[in-house]
Amino acid sequence: MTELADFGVFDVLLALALLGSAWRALAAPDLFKATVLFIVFGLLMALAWARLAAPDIVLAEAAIGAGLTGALLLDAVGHLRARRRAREEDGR
Amino acid sequence: MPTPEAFDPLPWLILLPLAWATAAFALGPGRGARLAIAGLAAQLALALILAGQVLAGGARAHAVGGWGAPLGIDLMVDGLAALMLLMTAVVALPIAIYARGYFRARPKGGEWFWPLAGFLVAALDALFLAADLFNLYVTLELLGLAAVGLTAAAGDRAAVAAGLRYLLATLLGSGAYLLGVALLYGAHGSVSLTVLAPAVAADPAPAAALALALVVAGMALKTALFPFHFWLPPAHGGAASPVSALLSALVIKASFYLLLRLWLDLFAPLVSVSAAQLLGLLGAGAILWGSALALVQTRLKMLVAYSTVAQIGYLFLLFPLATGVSATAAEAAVQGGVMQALSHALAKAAMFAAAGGMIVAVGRDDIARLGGIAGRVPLTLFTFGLAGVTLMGLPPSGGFSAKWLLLMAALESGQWWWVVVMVVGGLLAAAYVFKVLRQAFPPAEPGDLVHRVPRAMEWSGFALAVGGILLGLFGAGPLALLAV
Amino acid sequence: MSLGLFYALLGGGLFALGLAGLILRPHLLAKIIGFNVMGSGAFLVLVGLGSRDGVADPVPQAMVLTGIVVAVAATALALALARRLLELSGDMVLPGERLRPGEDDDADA
Amino acid sequence: MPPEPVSLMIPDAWLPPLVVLSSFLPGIAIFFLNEARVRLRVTLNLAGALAKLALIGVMLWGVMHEHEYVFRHAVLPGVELVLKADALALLFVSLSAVLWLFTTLYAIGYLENAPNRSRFFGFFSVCVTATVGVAMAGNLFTFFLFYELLTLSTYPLVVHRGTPQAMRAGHLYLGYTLAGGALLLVGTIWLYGLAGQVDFVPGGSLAALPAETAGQLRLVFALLIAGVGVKAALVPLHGWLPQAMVAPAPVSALLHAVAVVKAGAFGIVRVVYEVYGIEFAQSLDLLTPLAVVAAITIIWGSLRALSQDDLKKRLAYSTVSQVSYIALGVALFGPVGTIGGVVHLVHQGIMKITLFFCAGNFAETLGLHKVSELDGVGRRMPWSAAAFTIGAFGMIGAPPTAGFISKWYLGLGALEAHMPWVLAVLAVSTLLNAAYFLPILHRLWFRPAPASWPHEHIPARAGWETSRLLLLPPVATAAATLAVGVFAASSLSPLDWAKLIAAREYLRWVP
Amino acid sequence: MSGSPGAGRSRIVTWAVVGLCLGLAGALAWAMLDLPAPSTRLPGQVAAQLERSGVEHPVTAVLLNFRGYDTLLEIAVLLLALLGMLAAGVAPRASAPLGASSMLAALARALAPLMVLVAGYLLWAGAFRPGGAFQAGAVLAAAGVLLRLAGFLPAWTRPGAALRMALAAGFALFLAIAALGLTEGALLRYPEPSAGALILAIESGLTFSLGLILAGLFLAGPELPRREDGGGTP
Repeated sequence: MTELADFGVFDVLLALALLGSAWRALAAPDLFKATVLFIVFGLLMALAWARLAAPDIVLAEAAIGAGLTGALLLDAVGHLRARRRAREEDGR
Repeated sequence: MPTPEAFDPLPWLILLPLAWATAAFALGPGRGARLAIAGLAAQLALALILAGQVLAGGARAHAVGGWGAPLGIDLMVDGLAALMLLMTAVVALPIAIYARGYFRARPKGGEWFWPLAGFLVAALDALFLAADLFNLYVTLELLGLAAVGLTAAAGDRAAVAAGLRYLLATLLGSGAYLLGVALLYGAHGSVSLTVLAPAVAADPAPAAALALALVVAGMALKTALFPFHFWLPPAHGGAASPVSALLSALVIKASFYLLLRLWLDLFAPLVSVSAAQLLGLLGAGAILWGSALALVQTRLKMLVAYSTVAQIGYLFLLFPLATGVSATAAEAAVQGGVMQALSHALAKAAMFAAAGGMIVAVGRDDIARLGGIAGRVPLTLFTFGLAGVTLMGLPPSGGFSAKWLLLMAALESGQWWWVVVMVVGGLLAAAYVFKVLRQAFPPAEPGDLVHRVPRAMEWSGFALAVGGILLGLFGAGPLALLAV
Repeated sequence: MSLGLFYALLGGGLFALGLAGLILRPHLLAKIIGFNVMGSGAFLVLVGLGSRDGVADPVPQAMVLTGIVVAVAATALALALARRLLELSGDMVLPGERLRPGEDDDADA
Repeated sequence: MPPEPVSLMIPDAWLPPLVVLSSFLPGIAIFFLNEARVRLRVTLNLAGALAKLALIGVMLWGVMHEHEYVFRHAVLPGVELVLKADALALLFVSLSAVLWLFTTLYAIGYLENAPNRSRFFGFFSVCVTATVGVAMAGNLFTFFLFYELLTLSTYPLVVHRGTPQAMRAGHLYLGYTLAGGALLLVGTIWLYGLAGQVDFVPGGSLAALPAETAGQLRLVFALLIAGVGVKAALVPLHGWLPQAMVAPAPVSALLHAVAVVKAGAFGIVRVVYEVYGIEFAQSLDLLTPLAVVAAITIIWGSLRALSQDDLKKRLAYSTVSQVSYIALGVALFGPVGTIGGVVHLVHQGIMKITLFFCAGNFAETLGLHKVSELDGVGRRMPWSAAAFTIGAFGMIGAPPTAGFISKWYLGLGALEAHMPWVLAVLAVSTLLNAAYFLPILHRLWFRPAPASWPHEHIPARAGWETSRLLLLPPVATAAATLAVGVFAASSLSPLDWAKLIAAREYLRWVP
Repeated sequence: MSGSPGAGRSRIVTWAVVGLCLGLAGALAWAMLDLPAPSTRLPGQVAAQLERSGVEHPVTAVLLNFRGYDTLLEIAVLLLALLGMLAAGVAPRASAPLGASSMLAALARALAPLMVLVAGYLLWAGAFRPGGAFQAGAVLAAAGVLLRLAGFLPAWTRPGAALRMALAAGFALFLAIAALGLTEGALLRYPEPSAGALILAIESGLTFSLGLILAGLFLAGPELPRREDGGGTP
């Protein structure tokens, strides 16, 4: 049975970073920025899982939580931008 | 307990729809109708066998993987679960027959109907059989995604928006539920209902109370209880008619079932009269507000969808009528609430089926244009009327039995205010049902074409409506099963 | 306070934060991000509380793995629908909601 | 050993449901019938009506020979569907079955070549099914069930023509009756909560309840009477009835004579006699208020009838007035009043159906709808006019018609109950009846006929003033109006049956 | 949120939601700080039964044996998400979205086999250390996306029969093994000596199908709005 590491300053900093990146990802009006911040949030989550002695979740979070979800979100932002560009060109 | 040799239909109720859904997916777009109908017929037989076994041998569990709770996951069937499984099979089979005719008449949105419907039915069965909070979460998500897929399948702007709204609502609901489960796991170290129930009773920690609040909120959102009903009318009113029927008849019952089960069982030591009254108050709001909005709709299917909002309200009157009252009143209230769930399933499926038939007949979804229906598709109109009888709570119908039991519980426990709500709700239901029926009697306007409606559509809806009536005449059987 | 409990508390905060974002932000992408943050919060509570006595518990870890996959499935479906909505209506907003000024704009545009 | 009835093959318990099904099954079959299948539809209709009469005949015979016809089916825990053919039920069942036969014949003639006949006759049959169910209901639950079925099945008949006026009338009808049904439901469930399931039994069964429930029982009584009072058209719950006269004439006959208002009045009889019990109702001081309401209705209906020029509307207000004689008889505490009220259930039906048939004949044959247009019709349509005259005299209460018998017993009953003011009500009502019927008779017989009938639909042919199916039913019911009056003393008369009922209700009563 | 309220939403609603969320956070903290000692602890039970599970890594044991039923339904959820996307009527992508970029093709040729190898390792490793079907599937999915972008794989939007079979195969295999368990007396009950082999079979099937499904989630979305002058295909 895996024992958890001790509680330390690193955890507090990580928590603050998680809350901060989540806040920024949710508050940013620019959706590209929001998406990038969300990916950062995902990677920080992976660190948190590591602290919680959950290496399987670390892999899953990095590959799926941050990776795949992030890619999907970026793709959607790409759509939004392409759409706007198309609209601007039509308007011209 | 059946002998080991006896056939156990329990796991098959989940495996079978999963199997035909997967096969229908592999078969490809628009294929799989016959497979689905055969599968659902078998499922009805399985549900009947299981109900018979439960009636004879009592509740029982099935340890998946052979491990048993709390390490493994248990499936559990008791009278209530068996009833819900029966309800699912009884409603889904005619709707499948209906859908086959419907998607032949208008193929739009039917490409992936069969695999999606299969997963939906599997999710329902899995949910009704689950005895593990986290497993329930997975089934909830399975159900939610299947329902959203079906909603959005019409593919137009309104359908996609409705699907998205539905998806966000359902995800929010299951998110709240999951947090509640996390708290319970944290507090008591298990997600098995059988293990948790005594633990919660022994030490009702604040975490459990908060979990109760989260689960109630999440399920209220998923059941579209007023004022969380915003997502339901566009989703149920905008989808293809067979989809509307499945969603309104069955899907919202799943989250209600979950809430009822946890309220009566796991959270019984925690629930308070004031929480129950609050749920009842929201139910009353649903009845009045939903009915009022149904009355002002100009589109037929939106009217039926708002009727669902209203009918959900009756389900939630169960909670104040069953909490903190005498045992007889509580029993009547639970019986009434379950009866309402069953009869609404039959009646609302029939009503959406009939509405779909009428729309096919006149070619548009507009109440004002229903003139001439009475002469041209009388069976479909009759179906609508019979379903309306159940929704109005008029005898002899399942809706009437439900209302009778709920009124009985209200008078027995001296809560006359719910009596007023139910009576007014019944009259409002009559108002919106007859709003449709009276449009159908005047002759068609010149130039209005009335198309033929496939017979499979007319008769399958009619069978459901008759089911709603028969439930009223033979309600003693289901209630005997419920008592197990 | 144990490490598990600390992260569980953090999870609670993240859940509330994501919930607020999901409800308040009108843009669908922001709502989807909110849902994911909310889910991560719930997962942290599950694993954190499960290991609050200092022993890692594989059961909630497995549950969270399941949860992550479910969440990505839901996210993918939501995004596909949102993109479809964009295609049909020109916006990634549900009918009845309005973007705030500046939203869905490139900050540098 | 009592002799075996004819129904050797059928268990006694199955006869009541069979009577119900005898019109329900043909009704459903007709509903799905193609419009053009006239012959099959008529066959189904008549087969149902005759089968019902035959079954009722068996039961009448059986009840005289002390057979019990009770059917029970548990619908919910503690709630049973009970169909029971007792003396009171058979009185009403026989009335509605016989009149249904006449009305069906009349309707076949009336609706010849009209559209949507399958729908009409389908609901028509369901409507009679509901009436029979109301009559044979063995407890309040069953009564309520068929009472609401009656509401639902009559609505399509009221709006049958689909005109805006008909839709409005239907709306009003539904509003009143569904609201009434809701009151009845609450009252019923309340009573079930207090006393459990109480079957209808002679003498009632609530007297055994503890004294402190008296207040609740009074409230329940008010709910129940208000619930059935809507259909019985008690003032001020009568508003729907005059509006509903836009329906086709056979439907009016159904509403006024066979089914709807009768179901309401019958409900009052059941609630007072067989739920509460007449003595218990008296001990709760419930009878006098009921009598007052009935008296007001009698006078108010007659007054309103006076000023109506539309013939069917005048008849409708007349119904408001006449049906309350039944309620009045019930409210008179004593067996003689009971006899008057119960027998009027039958008498009013026969007389009023005659009047509506005739009004329908005037409208269908000559296109006449208003009282002021009826000048000289007696010469063009002597048979219909004669039938109308008999019916009108019956309503006024002139001997030897059925109406005389009713009023005679009601008057005696008032004296017996020491309520002399009721006599005054009866007298005033009779004067008003005369005031609104005699002018019609005057026009029919003593005013000159116009030179031509501009709206004549059905020409006189081969000595028949109108089509045969329209003429025979009113003539037959007019003859019955005279017969039940003239032969009131016979052992087969409704009066004799009413005496039997009164004797059972007052079994334990010592004056 | 950034203090400015939404344009279409009143300030009161915004602050009510913020208040609600703060209240929720507070209530959660309060509840978590006042937890009873759990009456059940599962880590011990997992460890005790690990031997019988057929794998050595506890999380994999939970995922595919003790709570394998959850995982079965979870795969259905994934398949369902893809189905939902297909049902919502996504427009088919052009056959080679990025055109015949030889660079990309070369990259894909070089990387894809490597990624398959990594996936295979993750799958195999899952039996006794972190890793397993999901992580392996994710890597495969990335390979799939790459191959698709390079034009080596057919479109997902209207998957052909072969692709549909491949997408469903992993789940179908899992389902079949679950049903096979009924001969042992319970759903998903593995005969003990072959538990490890069966789990490996399930995981292999899953890795393959999951890779396709996850790639599908990415690739089945609607087409970018295309323009005539863009570098894309017509």
